[in-house]
Amino acid sequence: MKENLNNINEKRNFGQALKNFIDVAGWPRIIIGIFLILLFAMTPIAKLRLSTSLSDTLVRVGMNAIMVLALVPMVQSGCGLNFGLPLGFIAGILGAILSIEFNLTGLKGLFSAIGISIPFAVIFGYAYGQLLNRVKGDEMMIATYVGFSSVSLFCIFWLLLPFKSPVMVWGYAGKGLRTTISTQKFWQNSLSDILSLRIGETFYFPTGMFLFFALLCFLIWAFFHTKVGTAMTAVGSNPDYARASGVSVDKMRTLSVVISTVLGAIGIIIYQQSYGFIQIYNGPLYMGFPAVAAILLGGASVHKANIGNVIIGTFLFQGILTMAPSVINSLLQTDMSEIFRIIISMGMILYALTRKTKGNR
Amino acid sequence: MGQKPILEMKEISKEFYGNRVLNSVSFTLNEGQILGLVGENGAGKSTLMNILFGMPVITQTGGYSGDVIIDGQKVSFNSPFDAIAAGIGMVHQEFSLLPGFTATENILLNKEPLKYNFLVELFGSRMQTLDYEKMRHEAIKAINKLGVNIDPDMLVAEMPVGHKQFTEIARELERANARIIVLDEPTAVLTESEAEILLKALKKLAKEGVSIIFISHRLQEVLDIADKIVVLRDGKLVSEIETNKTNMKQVVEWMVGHSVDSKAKDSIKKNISDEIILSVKNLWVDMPGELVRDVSFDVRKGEILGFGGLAGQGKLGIPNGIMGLFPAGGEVFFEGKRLDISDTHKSIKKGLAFVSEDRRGVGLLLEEPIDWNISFTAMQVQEKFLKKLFKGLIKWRNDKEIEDIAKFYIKKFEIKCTSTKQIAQQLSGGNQQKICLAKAFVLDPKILFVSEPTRGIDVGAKKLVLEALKEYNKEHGTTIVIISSELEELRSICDRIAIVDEGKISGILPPTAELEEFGMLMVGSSKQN
Amino acid sequence: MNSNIKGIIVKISAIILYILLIVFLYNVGKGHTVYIFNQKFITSNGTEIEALYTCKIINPVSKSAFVDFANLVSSKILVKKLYQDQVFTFHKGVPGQIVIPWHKKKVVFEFYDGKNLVKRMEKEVVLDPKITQYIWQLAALYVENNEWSGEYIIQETTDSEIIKDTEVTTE
Amino acid sequence: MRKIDNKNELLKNIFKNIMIFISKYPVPIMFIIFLIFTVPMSHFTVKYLINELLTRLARNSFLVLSLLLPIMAGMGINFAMVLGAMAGQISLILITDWSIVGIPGFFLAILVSLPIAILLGFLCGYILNRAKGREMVTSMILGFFMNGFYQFIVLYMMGPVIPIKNKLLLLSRGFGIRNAINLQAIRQCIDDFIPITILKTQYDPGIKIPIATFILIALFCFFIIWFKKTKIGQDMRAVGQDRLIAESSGIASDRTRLLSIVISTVLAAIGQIIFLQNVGTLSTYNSHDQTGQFAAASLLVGGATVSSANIGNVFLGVTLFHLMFIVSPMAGKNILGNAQVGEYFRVFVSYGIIAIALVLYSWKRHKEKERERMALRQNTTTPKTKTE
Repeated sequence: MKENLNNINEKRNFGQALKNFIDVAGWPRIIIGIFLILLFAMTPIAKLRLSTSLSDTLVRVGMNAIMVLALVPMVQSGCGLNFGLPLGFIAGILGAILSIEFNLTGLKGLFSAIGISIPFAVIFGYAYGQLLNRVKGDEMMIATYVGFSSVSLFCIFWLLLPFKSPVMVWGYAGKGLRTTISTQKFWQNSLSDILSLRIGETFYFPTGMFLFFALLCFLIWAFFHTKVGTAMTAVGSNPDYARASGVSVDKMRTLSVVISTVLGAIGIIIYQQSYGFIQIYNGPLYMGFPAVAAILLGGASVHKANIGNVIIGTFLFQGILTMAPSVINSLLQTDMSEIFRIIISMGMILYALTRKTKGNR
Repeated sequence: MGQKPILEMKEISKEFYGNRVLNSVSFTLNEGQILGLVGENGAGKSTLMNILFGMPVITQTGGYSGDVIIDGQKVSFNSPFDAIAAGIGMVHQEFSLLPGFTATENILLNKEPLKYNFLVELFGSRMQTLDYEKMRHEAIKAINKLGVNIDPDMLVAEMPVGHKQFTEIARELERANARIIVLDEPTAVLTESEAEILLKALKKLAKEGVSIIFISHRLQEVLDIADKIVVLRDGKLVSEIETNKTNMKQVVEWMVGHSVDSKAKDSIKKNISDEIILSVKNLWVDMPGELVRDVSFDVRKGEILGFGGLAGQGKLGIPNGIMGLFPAGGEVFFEGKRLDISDTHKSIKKGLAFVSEDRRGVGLLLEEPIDWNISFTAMQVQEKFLKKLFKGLIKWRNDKEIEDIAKFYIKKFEIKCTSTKQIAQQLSGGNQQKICLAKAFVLDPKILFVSEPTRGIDVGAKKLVLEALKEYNKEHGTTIVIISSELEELRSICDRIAIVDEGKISGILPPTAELEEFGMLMVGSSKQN
Repeated sequence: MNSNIKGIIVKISAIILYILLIVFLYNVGKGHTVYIFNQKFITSNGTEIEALYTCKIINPVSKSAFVDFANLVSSKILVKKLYQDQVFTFHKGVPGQIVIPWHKKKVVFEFYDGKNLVKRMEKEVVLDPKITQYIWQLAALYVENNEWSGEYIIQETTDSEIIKDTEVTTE
Repeated sequence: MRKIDNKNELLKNIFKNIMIFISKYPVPIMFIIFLIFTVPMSHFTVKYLINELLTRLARNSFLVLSLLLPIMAGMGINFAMVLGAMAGQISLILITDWSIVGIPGFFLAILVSLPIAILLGFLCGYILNRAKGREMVTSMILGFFMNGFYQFIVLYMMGPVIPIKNKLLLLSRGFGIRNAINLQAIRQCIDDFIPITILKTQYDPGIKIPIATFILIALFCFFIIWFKKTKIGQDMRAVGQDRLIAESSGIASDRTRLLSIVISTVLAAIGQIIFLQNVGTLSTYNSHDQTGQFAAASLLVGGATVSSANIGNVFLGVTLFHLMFIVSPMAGKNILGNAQVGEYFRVFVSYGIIAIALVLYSWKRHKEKERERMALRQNTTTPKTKTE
C-alpha cells in the first residue's frame, strides 16, 4: 500500500512538475523547442553535417540578437511591441553607408558606423517617441506605418543624396546608391572574427559578435537596475502609479523609444557586418517582424519582456529558420524556406496578439 | 396609486468575499408608487438593484439569499434580459446611449420594427429592413408617455444632457414596456431646471401605473418626489416609511446613524501649534465623479484633519487635485510658499505624500514584488535605496536596503505574505493597504494625505491602519489629512472634521459634535426645509 | 412550422441554383486556348519550314435568328454589335494565342504577303474536347505546299518548347 | 461702427468655418494642395489623365468599397481583405486552367471564389474577435500570415494535389503556378461589354468608358445603402459605436462583427477579380500584396477615418490617390530628373497617408475626450450663484 502511495504522489508531483514547467515555458516554446531538437537530430538523415548547421544557427543568432534586444525597453515601458523598428534600421544604414563613404575599414570602420548612426537614431527616436506619446493606445498600428513610410521616404534619399564612393554608386548613372552594397572590403566579420574559434573546417563560432551582444545585454540589464530603469518598468506596469510617484510618464516612454531605436541601429549594423551586405531601399521594410516574433517566442508578452526572453527567443527562432528549410529542402528537394519564415514569424505575432490580455477582455 | 404590491423583496442577503453587504433587507413597492432608496455609499443600494436586475456580477459571486417576488410570484433572474422580459427597466448614472444614433434609433435599439423581404428566407431574419415610420411613431409614443419634448430625429451626441437622460428613460420604458423603472442617480449631472422637468415627468409616469425606484444623494429631491422612503445603512434596512411621516433631519440621522461601539475621540488636549503648514484657497479639481468646485481651508502643523461627506460630493477630489493627479486650479501654500500643484514630483520632494483611494488602480504595482512597491516612490523622489557609482553618475538600485525596509514594514504592520518578493497582486485587500501606507511612511513626509484608508478591508486591518496613522502622527508630529466616508472613523481619530457637500466645504466641526450637526452639513444647510 | 420548412426549401434551392449556374457557365464559357506558331518550325520528321505570311484567323459568328436579333438590339442601344466575328492577326515570326469557344466552328484563314491577300480558305474545324491545347503551326503553309496536310494543322503539343509568355504589364 | 463690426465678424466666422472644414478633412485637403503642384509638372494631357483615371476608377473602386462594412462595425480598416484578394486569385487560376472564356468565365470566377472567401472570412472574423481593441494590427499580421499559406497552396499544392490540366500554367519543374499568368480569356471582358468611347478621332483612341464595370460598382453602392437599412446593418452600426452598449441591449456583437468581416472578404474577392480582369495579367505572388495597402490609402485620402467612412470618401479617395499614382513618376522625372524617385515617392505617399490619418484620428480622439471633460468641468468651476 505504502509504495504505490508514494509512487502515486511521485507520479503526481512529476505530473505537477511537468505541468508547471509547461505553464512557465508555455506551449509555443515547447512545440518549437521539440521541433528544433528533431531537426538537429535529422541532420544526418538529410545528409547535412551537424556542425555546419549548428554554426550557421549560431552565426544567425549572433546577427539577429541585438535587433531582438532592441524591443525590450519599449515593451517594458508600456509602448508595446515596437513595429517601428525599421526607423532604427534606417539610422543604422545611414551610419554604415557614411562609414563606407569615408572609406573606413576594419573595426575602426564598424565602430565609426555605429558612432555615426547613434545621433541619427537619437533624433529619429526622440521624434518617434513624442508622436507615440500623443497616440497612447494605438501605438502598434501607428508604429508600423511610421516605420513603413520612413523606410520608403529614405528610398528617395538614397537616390538623391550625393554619394561618391564607387563601391556604392550605380555604375552607369554615377548617382544614387545600389540596392545592395557589399561590406566585404570594409568591415565584414571584423567583429565576429575576434577570438573566433574554428573547430575543423566546418565549425565557426563568432565569439566577437557574441561578446558584443553580451556587453549590450549587460548594459540593458544594468540600465534596468538604475533609478531611471526602475521608473521605466513602473511606467510600463502601471502608468498611474508612476505618475502618482512623481515620475513623468511621457519622458520615460520617450527615453525607452530612443534606446530602442539606438539598439535597432546598432543591431542592423551588426547584422550587416556578419551578413556581408547592406540592403537598402525596401530591404529593412519587413525586418521588424522577425525580431518581434523572436522575442514573443522567447516568452515575452505585449507588456512584459526580459533579457531571458531575448536569448531563448532568438535561439529558437533563428534555429528553426536555418534548420527547417535546409533539412526539408534536402529531404523533399523543394525550397520552402520562404514559406517557413513567413508562417513562423507571423504566426508567433498572431498568437501573441490574440492572447487574452487585460486590455481586451 | 393602487395598493397592490407589484414588487416585494423579502430577507435579501448577499456576501462578497466574506464581508456581508446586505443582510435580510425587505421592502415592498406598489403599482404606480415612487420609492426613494437612500443610504451612504457602500450601504448596499447598488447591490440590491443589481440583484433585482439580475446582473451577472451577482450570480458570478455566489448569488443571493431571500426572495424577489413580482406580482406575487417568486422570480429569479440570471441575466438582465430576464429582468427586462419581466418588465424592469434600469437607467444607470453614466449614459448607455449610442452618440451617433438618433433618439428614435436609441429608444428602439434592438427592438426595431422590421419589414419582411425575400432575402430573409436565404440569409436569416436579420436581413429584414427597418420600418422607419413605425420606429418614429413608437419613439414619439414613448416620449409622450414621459411628457417631455425631445426631437426624435436629433443625434444623441448633439443633445443637451437633460434630453439624453429622457432618451434613456424612454428607451427603458419602450424596451421593457416597463412596469418598474430603477433610476440610479439620475439628477447627478442635470442642471436645476432639467432636474425639475425630470421629476415632473416621473410623477406623470407614476400616475400612469409605472412604479419607480429613485436612488439619489440629493435628499431634498427624494423627499419631494417619493411616496415612500427606504433607508439602508451598512447593508441593513434602517427604515421603510411613508414620506409624509418623516422629515429630512430624521432621514439623515438614519443614514448616518451612530453605531453603538464608537466612542468620541478621547478629548486629551493635544498641543497643536497654531502654525499653518498648508493653506488652500479656492481650489477646483476636475476629477470624474468627484468634482471639487471651490474649496478653501487651512491645516495646522501636527494636526489630524478629517474630510467627510457623502459620496460624489468631491471630498476625494481634494487630495488628488493637490497632488496633481487630476487637472486642478486655485492657490495652495505649503509652509508659506506657493506650491505648483501640477508637478507631483516637486510636491513629493517638498514633503507631501498621498495614499490613494484607488488602491489597485493607482496605489500599487500589481505585478511587481512587495519590496518594490514600498520603496519605489522614495527611490524616485528622494533617491533613497540607491548606491551612487562613479560619483553619482550612475544611481544603482540597492536591493539590500530595499529588502530591509520591506522586512521592517512587514513586521511593523504584520503584513501576511510569503516573502518580500511576493507580487502585490496575490495579497489580500488589507495587506495591500498596509503596503500603500508603508510606501508613504518611507517618504517620512511633512504632510500625509490618506484617502479612504479602510474601504473594503477586513476589520483587523482597519484597526491596525488607524493605529499606525495615530501613532505615526504622535511620534513624528506629521500632519495627516484623512478623507473617508466612514464618519465613525473620522470621529475616532481626527482633531477636526470638515464636511464636503456639492464640491464645497459646508462646515468644520470638532469630533465630539452631535451626529445631526454632521448630517445637516452633509445635506447642505441651504437645503434645509 | 411552415416558415422554417420554407426556409430550408429556399436554402436548398439556392445551393442547387448555385451548382447549376456553375455547370452552366462552365459549359457556355468553355473554350480552347489555341497557341499559334507563325515562325520557323521543325516538323516531326525533321523538315524545316519557314513562315512566309501574316495570317489572319477569322472566327465567324454562326448565323442564327437569335444572333441577328441580339445584334440588331445591341447595335441600336450600345452602338456595338453584341456578336461580331473574332479576327486574330498573327504577323510573320510573332507567335500568339487565341481562345475559341469549343463547339463546332467554321474558321476562315487568310494569308497576306504584306498588304495583298495571298490565299483565303475556309475550314470546318472540329475542336476535339479531349485535347486541351491545339498548336496550329500555320508556318507549315508555304507556296509550294498549297494543300494543308492534316497532321500539321492540329497536333498535340509534345516536343516543341512552349514560348515564355509576353511582357507583364505593371500596375 | 455697426457695419464694420459685422464685416470683420463675417470674416471671423468665415475663417472659423474654413478652419472647422480643414480640421474635419485634413488629409484630402493636403492631398489636393499636393496635386495642384505635381499634376502640371507631369505634362500629361488632360485626355490621357481622364482616360487613365476612368480605368483606375473602374478597377479599384470595388476593392475600396469592400472596406466600408468593417469600419461601420467598428473594426477599423480591414487589412485582411488580402484574404479576399487571394480567394479571387485562386479562382482566377482555376478558371484559366479550365480555360473558360469571356463573361461566363468572369462570373464563374466570382462563383468559385465565393466559398473560399466565405471560409477565409470566417477564419479572419474569428481571429479578429479574439483581438478586440487591436483589430487593425491583427488583420495586417493575419494578411501576411495567410500570404505564407497562399504561397504554400499555389506553389506546392497546385499540380500534385489540386489537378492543373493546363501544363502552360505550371512552373517548369512540373508543379506550382507560374509567376505571371495571362488572363487573355477574360481580359477586359466586363470593361468592353458596353464600351463607349467619346472624343474618338482616327489617330487618337479617345476616352474609353467601361460602362458595365461602373454598373457593377453602382449595384454595389446600392447594396451598401440598402444594407445599412437592414436590421443587421443597424446592428453593425450599433456595435461599431459602442460594443458594450450594443451587447447590453441584446445584440450578438461577436456574430455581427464576424458577418461584417465575411461580407467584406467576399466583396474583396469580387473586387480583386474585377481588378485583374481590367489589368489582364495575374502576377500570382505579388499582385495581392499591395491591394490592402492601396485600398486603405485611397479610402483615407478620401477623408474617411478609422471609425467613419462613406461612399463619398471612396470615390473622392480613389480619384485623388490614383491621380497621384499616375502623375508622380513623371513629376519626379521632370522635377528631379529621375523617374525612380517618383516611383518611390508614390509608395511613400501611400504609407505616409495611412500613418498621418491614423495619427490624426487617434490625436483627435484624445482631444475629444479632453473636451468632454472640459465640458463637464465648465458647469462646475464657475460657482453658480446658488440661492443661498
